[in-house]
Amino acid sequence: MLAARNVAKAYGNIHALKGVNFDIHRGQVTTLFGENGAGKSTLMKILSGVVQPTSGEILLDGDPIVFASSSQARDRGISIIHQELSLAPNMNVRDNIFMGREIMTATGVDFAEEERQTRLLMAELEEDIDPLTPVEDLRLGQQQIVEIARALSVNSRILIMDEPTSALSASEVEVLFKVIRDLTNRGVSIVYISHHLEEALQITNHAVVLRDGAMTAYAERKDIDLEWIVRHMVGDNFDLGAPPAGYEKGDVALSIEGLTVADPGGAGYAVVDGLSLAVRAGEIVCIYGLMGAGRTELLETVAGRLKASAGRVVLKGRDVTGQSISQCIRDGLVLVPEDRQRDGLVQTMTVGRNLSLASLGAFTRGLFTSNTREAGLVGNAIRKVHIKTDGGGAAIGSLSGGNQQKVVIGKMLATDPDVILLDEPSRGIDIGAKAEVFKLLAERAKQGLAVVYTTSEVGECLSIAHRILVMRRGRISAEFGPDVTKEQIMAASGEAVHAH
Amino acid sequence: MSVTPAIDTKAAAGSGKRKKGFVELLFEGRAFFALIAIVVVFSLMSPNYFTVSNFLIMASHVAIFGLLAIGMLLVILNGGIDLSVGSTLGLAGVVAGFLMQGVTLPQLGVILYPSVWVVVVLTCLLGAVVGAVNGVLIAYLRVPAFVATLGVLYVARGIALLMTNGLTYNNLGGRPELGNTGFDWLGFNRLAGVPIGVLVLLVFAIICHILLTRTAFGRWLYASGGNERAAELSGVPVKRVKITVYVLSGVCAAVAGLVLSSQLTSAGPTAGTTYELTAIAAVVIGGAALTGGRGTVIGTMLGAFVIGFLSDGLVIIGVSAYWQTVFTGAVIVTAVLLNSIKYGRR
Amino acid sequence: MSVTPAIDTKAAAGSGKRKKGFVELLFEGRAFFALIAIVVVFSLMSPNYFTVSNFLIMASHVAIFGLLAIGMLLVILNGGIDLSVGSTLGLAGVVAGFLMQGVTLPQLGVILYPSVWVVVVLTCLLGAVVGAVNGVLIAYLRVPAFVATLGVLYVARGIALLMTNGLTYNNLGGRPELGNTGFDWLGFNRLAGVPIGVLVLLVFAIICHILLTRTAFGRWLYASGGNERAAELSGVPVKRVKITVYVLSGVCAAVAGLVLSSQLTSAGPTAGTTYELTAIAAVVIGGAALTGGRGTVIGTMLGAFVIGFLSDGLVIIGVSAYWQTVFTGAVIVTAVLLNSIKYGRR
Amino acid sequence: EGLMTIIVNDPSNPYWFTEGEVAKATAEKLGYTANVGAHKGDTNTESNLIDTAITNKSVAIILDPANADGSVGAVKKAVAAGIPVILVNAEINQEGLAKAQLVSNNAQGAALGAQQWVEAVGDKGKYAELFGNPADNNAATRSNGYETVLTQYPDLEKAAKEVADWDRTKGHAKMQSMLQANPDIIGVISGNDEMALGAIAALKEAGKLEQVKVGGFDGSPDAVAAIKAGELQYTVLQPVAVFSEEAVKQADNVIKNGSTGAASEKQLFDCLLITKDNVDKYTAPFVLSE
Ligand SMILES: Nc1ncnc2c1ncn2[C@@H]1O[C@H](COP(=O)(O)OP(=O)(O)OP(=O)(O)O)[C@@H](O)[C@H]1O
Ligand SMILES: Nc1ncnc2c1ncn2[C@@H]1O[C@H](COP(=O)(O)OP(=O)(O)OP(=O)(O)O)[C@@H](O)[C@H]1O
Ligand SMILES: O[C@@H]1[C@H](O)[C@H](O)CO[C@H]1O
Ligand SMILES: [Mg+2]
Ligand SMILES: [Mg+2]
Repeated sequence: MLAARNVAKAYGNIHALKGVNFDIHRGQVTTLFGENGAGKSTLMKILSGVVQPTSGEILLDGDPIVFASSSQARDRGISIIHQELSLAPNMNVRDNIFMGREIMTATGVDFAEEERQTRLLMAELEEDIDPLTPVEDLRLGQQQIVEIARALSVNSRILIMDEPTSALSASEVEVLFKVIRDLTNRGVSIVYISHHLEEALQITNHAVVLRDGAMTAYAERKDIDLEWIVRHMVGDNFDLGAPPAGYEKGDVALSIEGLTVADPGGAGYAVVDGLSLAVRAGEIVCIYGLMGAGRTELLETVAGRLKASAGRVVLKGRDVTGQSISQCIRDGLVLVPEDRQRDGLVQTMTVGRNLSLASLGAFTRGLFTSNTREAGLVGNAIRKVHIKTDGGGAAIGSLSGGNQQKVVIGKMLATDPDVILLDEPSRGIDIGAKAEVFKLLAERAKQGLAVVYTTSEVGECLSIAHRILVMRRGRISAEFGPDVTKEQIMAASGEAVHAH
Repeated sequence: MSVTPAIDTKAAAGSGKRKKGFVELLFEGRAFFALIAIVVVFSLMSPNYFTVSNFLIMASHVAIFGLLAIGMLLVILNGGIDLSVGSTLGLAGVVAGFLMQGVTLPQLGVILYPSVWVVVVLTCLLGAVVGAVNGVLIAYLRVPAFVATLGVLYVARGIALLMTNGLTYNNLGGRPELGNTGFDWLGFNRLAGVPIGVLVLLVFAIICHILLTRTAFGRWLYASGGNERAAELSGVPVKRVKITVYVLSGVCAAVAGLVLSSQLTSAGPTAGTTYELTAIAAVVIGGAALTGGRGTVIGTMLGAFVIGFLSDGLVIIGVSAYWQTVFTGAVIVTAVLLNSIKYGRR
Repeated sequence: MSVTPAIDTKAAAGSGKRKKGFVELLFEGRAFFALIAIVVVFSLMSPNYFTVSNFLIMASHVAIFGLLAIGMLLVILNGGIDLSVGSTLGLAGVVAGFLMQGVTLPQLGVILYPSVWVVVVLTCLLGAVVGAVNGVLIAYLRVPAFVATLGVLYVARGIALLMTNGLTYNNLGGRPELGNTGFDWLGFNRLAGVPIGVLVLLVFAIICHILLTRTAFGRWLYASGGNERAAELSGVPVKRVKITVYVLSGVCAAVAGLVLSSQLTSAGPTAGTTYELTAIAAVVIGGAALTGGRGTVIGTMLGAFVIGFLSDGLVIIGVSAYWQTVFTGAVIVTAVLLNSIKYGRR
Repeated sequence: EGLMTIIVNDPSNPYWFTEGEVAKATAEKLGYTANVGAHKGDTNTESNLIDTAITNKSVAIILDPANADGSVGAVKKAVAAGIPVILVNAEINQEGLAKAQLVSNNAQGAALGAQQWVEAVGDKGKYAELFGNPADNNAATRSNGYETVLTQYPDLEKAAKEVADWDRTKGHAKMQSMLQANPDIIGVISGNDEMALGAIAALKEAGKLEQVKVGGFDGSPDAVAAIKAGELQYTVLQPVAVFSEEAVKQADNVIKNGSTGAASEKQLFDCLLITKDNVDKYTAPFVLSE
């Protein structure tokens, strides 16, 4: 139906795409795999009219076509869910869904009809979101649902989904897949991008692998498995690693005692409810939970951003409850936040300045910062965290999503912490990058770093963690060793175990 | 500029629940309590304050700033700012005055006396042109709004001065034999006891309220002010929206210029100097966020009334001009502050 | 307000490559070419323009706006705005004038004549206090910067008027027998032929440049202006940074007030009215983004010089006051526009 | 002959506009080139304009000072640079700097106006006053002049006084509010014509122009038209056209002979009353032919 022929795209010196051919088949799901920065999002933006290719052409039903804008593409039946959320936070769900294609009557916008359709969409997605809620009051995952609902509401022939599930819970993903199957049955074509490889394998009919802006492999579902994807993506087959061993864990580095956090929205219940946890130096702890389990609030409270209503946080034997974020960082307790765009990166600063932001003290002598020392620190961070960039001076916006995430992690690791808390560190990064991040964490753990990370992907629990905690409604509902099964974890989280 | 999300969320009728009544909307406006307080305090201090005739006069003063503030609200919802409105007001008055004196066409040897309605239309057109200049500079030439409109502030003022050579046009009344009477009607007459200027403000406020809450354009404006990229990707013609708001702001300023010069029955080139700050203050006191996407017409009107009722009240109770300055500042801050406290911190 | 990302990325030395030389920095400033053009045009039009003495005089005029602009740059880098600087300038001058007249302590029955340095320090302190009020309102009470500083604009001006009852302090020279001479030294004397005001500007610009490029505070400021949440999570004390920039802006305004009143050997309560707009224009012409996080001292200085050299040049060639207004507006827009064209569209 | 720099306050007020135009025309007639600058009441702008006059090697400066105290420094600077300065319209509070200070006799004019005002309004009832920009000495001088005359009538009560900064729009708004507080006033006395014209518009709108009589000050063309229309009772003409011309002539004298030729530095020019009786003698802006 829709096809790209020899499409190339360059951003200045960066060749994001180097002559790619890509076909979309009617009523089928085509999945696009590739490392961070491979060019997946770029290709999709070209197919949906958001950006124009530097060379090559787009064929719609066999005829060459040029989309000047995304609304033109939408009018021809192509819609897209963007990787980075594109919602207006000041408007409600209904208005976001019908943004730019309001339903009109003689007397103005037909809000009643829009609201009715929004309710239907929410019902279809089995999500209990009121159409009149302002989008900024929604959790990230719910915002992603809204984004999906908007794309669905167009009734397009071709639906492109660029990492639609990065913030969704397993049950939400399950609903989405049901919807996708429905759509394909009705003849709608889907392009699907995800770094959750196993998940994607559940629904795909075809797989395409991109690597460094070129297509490296194409196959039908029957011919592919996880190993095949990973091999073509990164040229190697590897897993997310195993818990590091062969060293003595140290004393308790971080101890959380009876921590309670009131809901910041003021709803009255506790998002973190009398939770206790001790982590030893060199230990890696994974916290699994569904969205809304309270993981973000837990980590943000420990790191000094939110105020606890009860309980203590003890760092290396010292009570640090209620300390400021900067004091925590100085004491060796750091947080890598969940939402890198909003909380992680300063878009107006370069890669290097972002990396050095949390460790200014390390290269300040007296009153002044030292450029050479800073360059050393930045160079080190880029190397250690494997950031794909042409140097510390590059603009942060020129990095792919995954590499931006690595900058946020690299920034906190550069402070040389004793305890690092990572909130969904693998969100939106490719399997290679994920493995690198985990390897890095494992190495640092061996040197005595205490690591706590959260994840919504069960597979990631079973990688480097020595201990796996499951969080549910603000409490720890279960604790496992590394030999647990996925099903056990999911059962403890309150999630229905679905057949894979 | 900093915003206070907790509040704005609730104040933004643009994204609002449908079943909110007018009273609720009032209460949500930042400025409502400040306005009540002002009316109560001054009514206690002077027996002349709480009278229908005083409210009507004060409302006719508010009309000028209110019209500017409506245009400013649209621009601010878009995430922009329009510093040129005061100058546009002055230029519009001068151009109206010029047209009322008769336009000499030397080639034809005739003097045309356009009728008042023609003058009104041409003046609004002028406002639209000034706004379009702002809009093109900002949307297409990507000059930051602050700079573009600051430049136009100076240029429009300079043109007004050059046109009149610094002098003021008098005699805007027109003459019956020329068929161009009626200009002072706008400023002098009353319908059912209400000054025409106030009615003009009311009409503009209602139109703008409907525009924002009932039309696709209103949605587009809130969307592009809230997240321009997202709006563009959704097919909102963001550039067109941007130009339109500046054009509308220019038209509002031109109408304010017409009302003001008909109230004074004269048009001077320096009219409206620094009014832009007052208009912005009204919009912000009314709960709009300077970052765009949040704000309502009702809030803005309340903001304009807070400023107008305060400054007139201070005159009525006879406070010295210097204290008037101090109070104005204090009330601007307090009106916004009270509100933060009311809704609590996030 | 709209920004032009493609440009700002390159113009922002704050986030820049490390090995950029001074000349390169100059070229990256938006205003450099505008400044060259202005100097060339006026030099061709008047023989008196391109002389050392004129450049020094013009520079001493720029000093006032330049000092305000430096403070404003810090605030704008933080994503804020400070409308109160003009009023603070006026208030600072008046307070300095008041102190120079001698402070009567009625209980003790003595009149204290503080020496000039004490006056300077106290005046700077006053500027800091005004800035701190802004800062607390904005950082802790979460009043939007535009509103808070607009309120303080009125309050500070009102206080200055109340203090002097509208009149102007004269005789700031002090008297040798009271040991408080030397105030006019700031405004009248020269070191190596350079007016003291220019040297003060130079010192402030250098300190501020170092502050921004070489200290942790500078990094904090760029970071919190670029993304406050991210900065906070990286351990930046964002509230402290915010208050500090308003305090520094207040101090800069106070120093500008001192320089101005010593240049004029008098201090009036209306000094500095509307100077905030000029200061903001200088910062924006100098390439800073009003959304925060982007801008340099060199750019801001170029912006201030563009405005100052232009307005003095227009006077020197004898352009009428009305045309001066038009040209000022046109140049402000063109300076920013040229730059957009230079770096091309995205 | 050289450049004569003329600095006026704000040419958007017809008064200052005439001041600048007359001075310029006179200077050009005497063979000088002339630049007209405007400081708009800001002493800093004024000081900058003086600096440029020095840069431009002006042979003389005609200055309408921005502030009686605040302009002293700027005049000193010009004098130090060897340029003769002639002040017009407003004074500075220091003698011996400027070669001459030519101003209208504001005290005399105010007394003249106040007497005429009593004649038009009567000597019994409440009245309101519009006050000019407080930074300008003339505002207080005129107000004091009014006060001196009007306090002689014990039955006249000043019910309100508002600052309207010489501005018509402000005069209009302040008048409307004062009317609310004092609906029973019978007269308005204004520091200048612009504010008076604003008050007239407000009174007209309130339908009270019959009841409330207004008096102005300046003798501006608009005020004269209002007198003809019967809306303004009188205005006090400041002979700005006369003393502007005289100022340039004295500057010319200083350049050519080293002295102004006048007896003293301060020279007061008496103001003239314009009422509907002599309004026909108003032949040009700010000129009343005797
Ligand atoms: N606007 C842009 N300007 C410059 N370079 C860009 C731009 N957008 C993308 N790139 C570059 O193009 C390349 C491809 O990016 P793209 O976002 O398509 O990767 P991706 O495969 O979607 O990665 P991810 O899995 O991390 O989302 C990257 O190197 C990226 O840095
Ligand atoms: N017991 C509860 N009842 C209702 N809502 C809850 C409850 N607990 C949490 N929530 C909601 O979920 C939010 C907490 O989500 P949080 O981000 O802390 O979870 P998380 O485990 O980090 O999930 P994720 O990061 O995957 O979104 C709260 O703001 C609240 O709105
Ligand atoms: O004397 C003049 C005139 O009255 C003018 O109208 C305002 O300023 C004063 O100085
Ligand atoms: Mg991508
Ligand atoms: Mg979370």
